[in-house]
This record gives sequence, structure tokens and C-alpha cells, in this order.
Amino acid sequence: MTTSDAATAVMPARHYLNEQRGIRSWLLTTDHKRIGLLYLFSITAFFFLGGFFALLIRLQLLSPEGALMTSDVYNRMFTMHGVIMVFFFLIPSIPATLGNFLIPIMIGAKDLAFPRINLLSWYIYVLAGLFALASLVLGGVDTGWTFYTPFSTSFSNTPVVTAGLGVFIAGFSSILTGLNFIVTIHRMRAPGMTWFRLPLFVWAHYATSLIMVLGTPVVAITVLLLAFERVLRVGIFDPSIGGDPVLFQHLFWFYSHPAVYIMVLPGMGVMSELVASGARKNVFGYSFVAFSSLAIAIIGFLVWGHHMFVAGQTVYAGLVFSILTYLVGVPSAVKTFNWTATLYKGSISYDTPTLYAFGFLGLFLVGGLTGLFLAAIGLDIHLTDTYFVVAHFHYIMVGGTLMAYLGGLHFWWPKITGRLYPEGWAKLSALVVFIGFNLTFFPQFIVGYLGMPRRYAMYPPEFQLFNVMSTAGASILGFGYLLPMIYLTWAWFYGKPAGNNPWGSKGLEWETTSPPPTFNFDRTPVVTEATHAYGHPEEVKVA
Amino acid sequence: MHPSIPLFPEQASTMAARVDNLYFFMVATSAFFAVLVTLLVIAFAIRFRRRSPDGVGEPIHGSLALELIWTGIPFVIAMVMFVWGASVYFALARMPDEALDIYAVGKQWMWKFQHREGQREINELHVPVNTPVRVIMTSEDVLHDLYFPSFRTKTDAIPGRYTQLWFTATDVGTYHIFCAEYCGTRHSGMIGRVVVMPQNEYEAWLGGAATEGTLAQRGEKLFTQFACVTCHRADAAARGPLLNGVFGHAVALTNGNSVIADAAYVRESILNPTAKVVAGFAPIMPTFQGQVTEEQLLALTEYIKSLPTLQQVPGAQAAPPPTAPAPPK
Amino acid sequence: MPEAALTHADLHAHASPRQQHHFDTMAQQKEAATLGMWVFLVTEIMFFGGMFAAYMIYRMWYFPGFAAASEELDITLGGINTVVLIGSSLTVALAVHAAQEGKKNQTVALLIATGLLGLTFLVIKYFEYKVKIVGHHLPDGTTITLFPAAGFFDVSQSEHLAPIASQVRIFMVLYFALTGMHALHMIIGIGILGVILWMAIKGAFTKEWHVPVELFGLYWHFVDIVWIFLFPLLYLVHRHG
Amino acid sequence: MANPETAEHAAEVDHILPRSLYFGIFGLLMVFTVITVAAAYVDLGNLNIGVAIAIALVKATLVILFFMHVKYSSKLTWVVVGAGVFWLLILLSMLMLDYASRGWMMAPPIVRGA
Repeated sequence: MTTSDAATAVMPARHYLNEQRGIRSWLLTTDHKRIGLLYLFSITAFFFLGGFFALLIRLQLLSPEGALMTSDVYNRMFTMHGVIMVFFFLIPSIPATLGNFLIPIMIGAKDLAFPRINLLSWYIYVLAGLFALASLVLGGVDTGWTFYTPFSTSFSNTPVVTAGLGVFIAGFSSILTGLNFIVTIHRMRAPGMTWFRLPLFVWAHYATSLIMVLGTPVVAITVLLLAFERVLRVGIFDPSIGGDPVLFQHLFWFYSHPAVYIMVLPGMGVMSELVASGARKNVFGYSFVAFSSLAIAIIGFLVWGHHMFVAGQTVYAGLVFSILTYLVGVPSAVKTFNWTATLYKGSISYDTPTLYAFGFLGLFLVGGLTGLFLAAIGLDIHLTDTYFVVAHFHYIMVGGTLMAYLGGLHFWWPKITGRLYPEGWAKLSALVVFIGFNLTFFPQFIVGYLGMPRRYAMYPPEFQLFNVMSTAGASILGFGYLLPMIYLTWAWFYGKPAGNNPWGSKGLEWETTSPPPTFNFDRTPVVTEATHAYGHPEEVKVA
Repeated sequence: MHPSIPLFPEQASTMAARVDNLYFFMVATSAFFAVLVTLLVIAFAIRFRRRSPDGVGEPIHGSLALELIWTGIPFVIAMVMFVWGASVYFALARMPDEALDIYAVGKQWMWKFQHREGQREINELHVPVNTPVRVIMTSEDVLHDLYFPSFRTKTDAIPGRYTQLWFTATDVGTYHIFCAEYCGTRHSGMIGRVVVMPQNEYEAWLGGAATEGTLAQRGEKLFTQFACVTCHRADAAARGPLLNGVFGHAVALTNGNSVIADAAYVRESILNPTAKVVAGFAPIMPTFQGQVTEEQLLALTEYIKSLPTLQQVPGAQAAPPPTAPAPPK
Repeated sequence: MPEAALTHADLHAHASPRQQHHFDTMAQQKEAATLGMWVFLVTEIMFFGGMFAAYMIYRMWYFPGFAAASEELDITLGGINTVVLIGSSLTVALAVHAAQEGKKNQTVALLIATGLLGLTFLVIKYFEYKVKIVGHHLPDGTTITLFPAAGFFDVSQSEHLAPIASQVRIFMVLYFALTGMHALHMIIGIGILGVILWMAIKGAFTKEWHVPVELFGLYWHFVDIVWIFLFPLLYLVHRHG
Repeated sequence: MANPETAEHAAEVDHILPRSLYFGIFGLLMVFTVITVAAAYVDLGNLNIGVAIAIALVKATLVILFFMHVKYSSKLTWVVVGAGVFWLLILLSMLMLDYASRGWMMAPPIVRGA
């Protein structure tokens, strides 16, 4: 909150939130900004539902013999936690909310290329969500979010097909979002918005969309075959009648590993914006950061077998998947170094989004480096299916994606709502989340190396200390997540007007009003400079 | 267990130290980079903090040299890690030439172990110290994973397939066995312990427990019980191939191909006999699917493996010589 | 700050009524739609790709079962359907051609022809399915039901299929999954065709604007291409000796 | 106001091909259909599947290039089609990496004799 005009800012008279009113105007909207908000509300609901399960899981693990529930209930808890968090929160999180809201504005377009398809994708998501909730009402699924056969097809007595259909349907929502982004980025850019002037947020979403479009159909058909197998017992994945359970794992991870990049690439995109704005500086090595997103999207499709090093895959396949996994680590390292270098000779603010960016950097670093441990095939034999893996992917998905998501929400909240949030509370929440997160998940690396397997409702007593630390951290973390929900909601109604550009940042989204008008710009902008070109404002020309 | 809080499990096998060394190398490398980046971020954040509300950073576009350096160095380190990890993996994946074979069957929710000498155990495994042990495993129902954290090794037990792992325990003691692949309700109860004993105590233990004979002898009884012997015999009326000396060797099939008669082939031939029929025989054997358990299959395999090789007559494979000693009973 | 070159009013003053508000020009709108359709077709490739992957693995493992089961399929009906579907690809390509030239009656006629060929394909497919579901006479005089209502594949009556029942079952699963998903795409395609046809009859398409016909054409050709692979992979596994 | 990429090939939209071309392609597709059936009745050993796939690829290419007008489309369309094929190949080839090497284990499982 540094620019002087923030004090005198007033809300614009007309903007996308007030031009039309009433529930109908929301449910039938084709405005990408409103659809972004519809997504925001629905994924937040799923986030807190999934978080509630996480809290129950942590409470159960307070004591070695299980403090809260039977193994059967516990198995349903972690499965529903995984299914909801992965398919209904993390995958849509940044793309469907911030991506939806910002991509057209950032490229100077009035909307996404297919606004009605965009709305359709939200309805598909809601339908999928209803299936997920139905599976919960029917007692919850106990297969783990990975639905491994033959347990899921022939042994589980839970509504696997209902949950599977939820995943299947959610996939189409994701495909339509990705398709819309790809076409929009190709075809809807404003005059002068060349590929190498695109904000890195847009590049990251372009790479993400590729994965959504190319990977999701495979998991869709796989889950459909799984349902087919479960209902008709046709033998395609059932080893007792000739099928191969390992084939299911291959097809599942062909999507579900790249899906990790669906989750984290948009976070990296947010990160680039936060760093650039926080340091008022263009991102160091722009084209390397941009192309590393594409490299991750492509190589990310070649590494799925690293989930299966002990699953009966051959030695040769394991080696190839291992070396490719190391290759996909390199572009992530490149990004990290470039973000760090961006700070050099910057003008670094300590605003909340910047704090989240620092948090992301630290947690993503730990998540990425521990990924190297798991890629080392000889070490992974010991580590796979232990808490080490749990800690690793939570560092990436929660430490990385969620930090970026929260940082992005804080950064663009003044744009979305037109109002400022209480900075003191926001800084506190960033700190609480960072501390709570580390306390929750760092001990899990240690207990994982000690050999505690994942998905255990009970465990040998020598692992208790680390689990107690983890549970303590989880309660802090839960508090840290509740805070922003409260004060961001408060700010929407009662915050001070933000003005067009409260951060003194560069980018087309800061040139329109806060909140923006329905078609984003009163006049189609003409772009004449690179993204985040601070330092030489005189170069900006009037077209 | 250590009285203090341990940070890594006991090193109780020959591989444990090798795995841990790789781990320590990676911890050190990661810590170096984590600290480096964190210090840089903190230093930059302080040194280049925003001093005036309108302050902007210097427009630095990047540096090809730096990009190449921080692409190249991580790449080289990654390749070192890959090669090191792969070499450890080779050691874990390559079964020792001479080993004590133990069979394991995973079942919701227990581990059943069978020693060739005849002992059977559930959720407990006795092994001698300083002896390579190979565990050959399968599953009766869903995926399981046999995990020995103190030996730093694990492998999935997959229904319908045999998988294997090996270890050489170096310290006498008792260590955890976990199921590491989620397998349903009592997954976390599918745990046990491995008891590493001195060689002489192990032999005493082997002799001590009451058994129904060796695994091969149990297989022999099953061979009679399932009436295998009525067809698989040495005389001219045999409707199935004689099984002596077959194990571990190539077998010619009716379709012109050949297979190595290993445990997987024996298993398949019992459960799905018409899939790969030995040359010279009709596909008349009935399936034993659903009648024979995984443990019995292992016993039968062990019996077939134990059959003495008949005297080597050239071309004896399909039509065994009439003088061959028929199996007893 | 960048300034606007044109206002909305300027842009839309002479825009076609077909142009949606968020596009600047008709060309942009058309290219967005075409690219969108192509990206969608790529997702379709991957959707069928999952099943082709399963087919590849099991064919490698269970070739005898695949060969035997493939011979139970009716190559004549499959062949006729191949000709019918490629024919419908031709008619839809000609329909697009007619639309490009602004020939309304020809467009309508060719779209109707496409729909009729599509329906012919489905009717033939229906009879093929029916034979497999209600029972099927084999040359050796026995009857098998590959896909009885109970949901499993009973080939126990057949002398040469029974020993490899599980392999035959997996072939038939993939046969039904692949052709069923293909037929579903045809049904959806015919539904879309109905809408396009109605628009064509109403005279909605002109020489300048006929994007829906072109997009439908792309979709229909894709469905045809899937069948071009399905036919040899399912019907021609092992036809010789 | 279109972006440069759009403007560049706005001109090549509506490349109208002669009708005879469509009939010619249809004829070729029919010929290949006959060949693929005929080839299936000849025992070529392991080559049968290769021939069948190769013919199907040729037919698919004809449909894509001419019926779907890709031959006359922008580079972007080529890239999109290429990406679809490439990713399908990734799926199939990386899958074969595991399945094709199943038989090569250094020590074939459990063959050590008694």
C-alpha cells in the first residue's frame, strides 16, 4: 500500500460486480471474472471440506493406536481428503480462479475465447463435485485417491464408481478450461501483445493448459474402464481374470504425474508476478523462465514411472524414468535461481504478497530438493510409500501451490474486489501459515526416513513424537488458513477502496479500474513494452 | 531401539549403509542449495528493500552466462545423483547368486512366510545373520508391499505375479516389517517383525518348530492329493510331461515357442494349463484355479524344483526315457 | 500507459451480426473457433489413446486370444461399415465445399446424405452388437454369448475359445469399449448434424459465414479416422490361416 | 483489431479445393481399404500388424491433409495435430518401455534350480 493515490481512491461507479445484480446474473454469467469468482467460492468450500478431513487425520495420528476413529473410517478420511484436495481443489485452484480472472485482462482481451464454454466448465465442475459429495454421503471411499486396482475394483465395499465418475466429470471441466486458455492466448491478445511480452503468469498457464488438454482425457478413460471393471468384472485390470493392475497404474500416472504440474505451474506463474511486482523489476531471464514452463510441461509427461519403482515395473523402465525425472528437475531449479536473481538490485517491498512469495520460494525449494531424493531410484526403494513422500508432495502442492494461491489472492484481491484488506492481519496470516506448514510437514520427512508407511491408521510408538509435532503444526496451519478467509471476506464489503494500482505495479490488469468493467477495458489497449518494464517509464508510447 | 530419538532407522543390512550414504550426500547437497538460496533471498530482501514508495528496481534483463551456469550445475549434480542412485538400485535389484530362499504370500491383512525347510510363520520372519536371503512373494488378493525399513528395501507383492527382494542382515536383533502398499481396512495392522539370529540359533529354530516336513515334501503330498501324478508320470501312458529336471530349463511348446520353466510358468500351468502347452501333449489338463492357494502353489513349485534331473539322454525333453525313476507314490 | 486505438463503438459499427462482442473481427472469431475444435480433437486422440494403449499391451500378451476372438467378428459388416463411414467423410467434405461456395441446396443435400450414412453405420453396428449379445453360432456347431446381460463373457461352450476364455474376454472388453465409445461419438455427431442441418435449411450459412459446417466436418472426419484404425486392429488381427 | 498472428493467415481462410480432389481421395481410401483387407489374409508373420498400421496411417494422413484441409492450414494447425500424435506416441512408447523389457530381467525370476 505504497502509492499515494491509494488514500484518495474511490470505487468506480460501474464495474463487473454491480453492472448486473441478482442470483440469475451470476448463474448465467459469461463474464470470465464472475466465473472466476464462482470457481473461487466452490473450490474454497471444497478446500475447507478437505482441510477438515486433514485435521481429523492429524488428530487420529496423535496417538500410536489411533486416537479418534477405526481404521475403516480413517481410510475413508484420507481417501476423501486426497480426492477432494487433488481433483476439486488443487487442479482447478489457480487456473480456474486467478487464471480465469486474469488471463484475458493480462493479454488485453475482453473475455476468454469461449465464454459460454467457460461457464459450462463451471457447471461441469459443480456436477462432478456433487458426485464427490454423493460418494461421501454414501459412506466415503476407502481406496486412496489413486484408486489402485484390484483393491478398488474387486475388494472395496465403498462407492468407488460414484467417486470415479466425479473424477471423470471433473476432468472435462479441466479440459474445457485448458482448451479455452490455449485458444485465448493464441487468438485474443491485444495489439502489440507479442508472445515475449506476455506476463509469465500467462506463459505458465499456457503450459498448464497443454497438460490439461493432453493428459486429462487419459485419466478420464482410465477411470471409466475402472468403473466398467468394477460393475461388470471384465478383467481389464483384475489380475485374477487376466488383467494387469500395473497397467492401471501406468495409465493413472500418465495423467496424475503431469497433474502435479497442473497444480504447481500456475503457482510458479503467480510467483513470477509476485516477485516482479514485489521487487518492481522485470523477472531475471524472462525467456528462460517462460521456456522452463514449457519444458516442464513436456518432460513432465515422460516421468510418470517414478511412482512405480517398486510396483513391478522393470529395472530398465525404472532407470529411464529416473533419469528423465532428474531432467525435469533442472527447469524448476532454473526458475528458482531466476526468481532469486530478480531480487538483486530490486526495490523490494515487504507487502503481504511478497511475504507469500518468499514463503513459496522456501517451501518449494525444500519440496523440489526432496524430489531429488525420490528420483534417486536406489533411495526411493526405501522412501516410497512412506511419510517422506507425503511430506515431499505436501511441500510442493501445499507449500508451493497453496502459498502461491494465497499470495496471488492477496495480490489481486484489490483488483478483484476493488478494496484493500487489513495488511497487519494479512502479514500475520502469512507468517502463521509458513510456521504451521513447516511444523506440520518437516517432521514427516524424518518419520518417513525412519520407515513409517503412509496411509497408516496406527503406527509403532517410536514414531509418536514426530506425529505429535505434525498435528500441532496442522492446528496452527488450519488457523492460518481460516484467517485470510475471514479478513478477505470482510475486506470485500468494508475494505478501503484500492484504486487502480495499489501496488504501483506494471501489467495491463493494473491499468483498468478496480474492480474492472465488464469487458475489462473501456478501450482496447495497445501494448508497446515488455511485461514488468519498470525503470524506464518514458519508453511507454501512446499508440 | 535407541534410547534417544533416532533420525534414521538402524542399519541392519549390507545395503543399509550404502542407501544411507546416498541419503547423506543428498541431504548435504540439498542443505547447501537451500541455505544458499535462502541466504541470498534474505540478503537481497534487506539490502535492496524499498526505500521510497516510488522506488523501482534496476532493469536487468538477464545473463546468458548465469543461465547456462545454473542450468549446467544442477544438471551435472542431477546426473551424479542419478548414477549414484542407479548403482544402489542395481545392487538392490540384482538377486545374489547364492541365497536362502523364503517365500512370502501377502493376504489381507497378514504376511505368510514359508521356509523351504518347512517352517511357516505369520507376520514374523526368522532369518540367519550374514546370509543373503531372497524373499519371493506374491499376493492372494490385492497389492501389498513387503517393507523392511532397517534393511532399506521393499517390493510390491502383486496378485498373479512373483516379485522378489533380497537382503543380508548384518546385526542380530528384531526389526519392523511393514506393508507399505495400501491394502484396505487393516493395512496398518499388516505389520510384523523380522528376527535376525546367529546361524546356529537359526538352525536350531528351523529344527525346533513342529513341521509337516519340508516345503518340497508338502508339495509332493499336494502333487498326489490333486492327482497330478496320474498324468505327469514316466511311463508310456503319461498324458502330461514328466516334470523331472524341467525346472530352470527351456521347454518347447506346441506353438513352436519355448519358455523357461520358472515359478511363474509353473504357476500359470497349474492355473491356466492350456495357455502354454508343452510340445507333444494335448491341452487336456483341467484348471486348478480356485482350488489351490498361493502357498500350495509355492509348495508345488518347490517340489517340482526338487525333482532330481534324470540321466541326460540327448533329446530327452519331450519323451523321457522309460527307465526314469517314477516319483514315489 | 498504452492508450486505446479504437473504442468499442468503432469496432462494432460495421461488424457482422454473427460476431460476438468479445471478438474484434470475424476472422479472429473464426480462427478461435477452428483452433478450439482442433485442440478438442487432440484431447479426443488422447481419450481413445488410453484404450489403444491397453489394446497394445494385451494384444502383445494375449495374441492367441485376440486372434481367435477377432475371427468371431463379422468382417463383411465391418468392411461395409468402413466403406459407409469413409463415404460419409466424403459427403461431409463435399458439404463443406458446397457451403464454401454458398450453395445452400447442395449443402443441405450433402448433410442429409452424411446423416443417412452415419445412421446406416449405426444400424449395422447394432446388428453386430446384437449377435454378440444374444448368442452367436460358431463353425464348430456350438453357440457362444460373448456379452450376456449378466455382464461376463461366457465362451465355455466353445471348444477353441474356452481354454483362452480370459484372453477372449479382454479382447471383447476392448472391442466393446472402443467401438462403443466410437459409436457414442457417432451418435453425438448425428445430434450435432441435426442442428447444423436445421441451420442450413433455415439459410443460416453464407459464402462468408459457415463456420459450424466446417467445425462439424472436422469432428466427423476425426470419428472416421478412429474407425480407420479400429477396423484393422479389431477385425483383421489374424485372418490368414 | 486482430493480432498479427491472426492477420497473417486471415488471407488463407477458405481455401476452396476442386471437388474432383475429394473424389480422388475417396477413391484412394477405398483402394487402401481393399489392400488392408487383402493383406490381412496373407501370412506376413509379424509384419501383418505393421502393414495394417502403416495403411491405416496413410489413410488417416489423407483424411487429415485433404478432407480436413490441414495441408492448406496455418502452421499452428500442423503443430496442434503434430502434438496430438506426438503425445499419443509418448503414451504408447513409454508404456512399452516397461512391457517390452519385462522379459529381460538380469536374473530371470526364480529359476535357480534345486
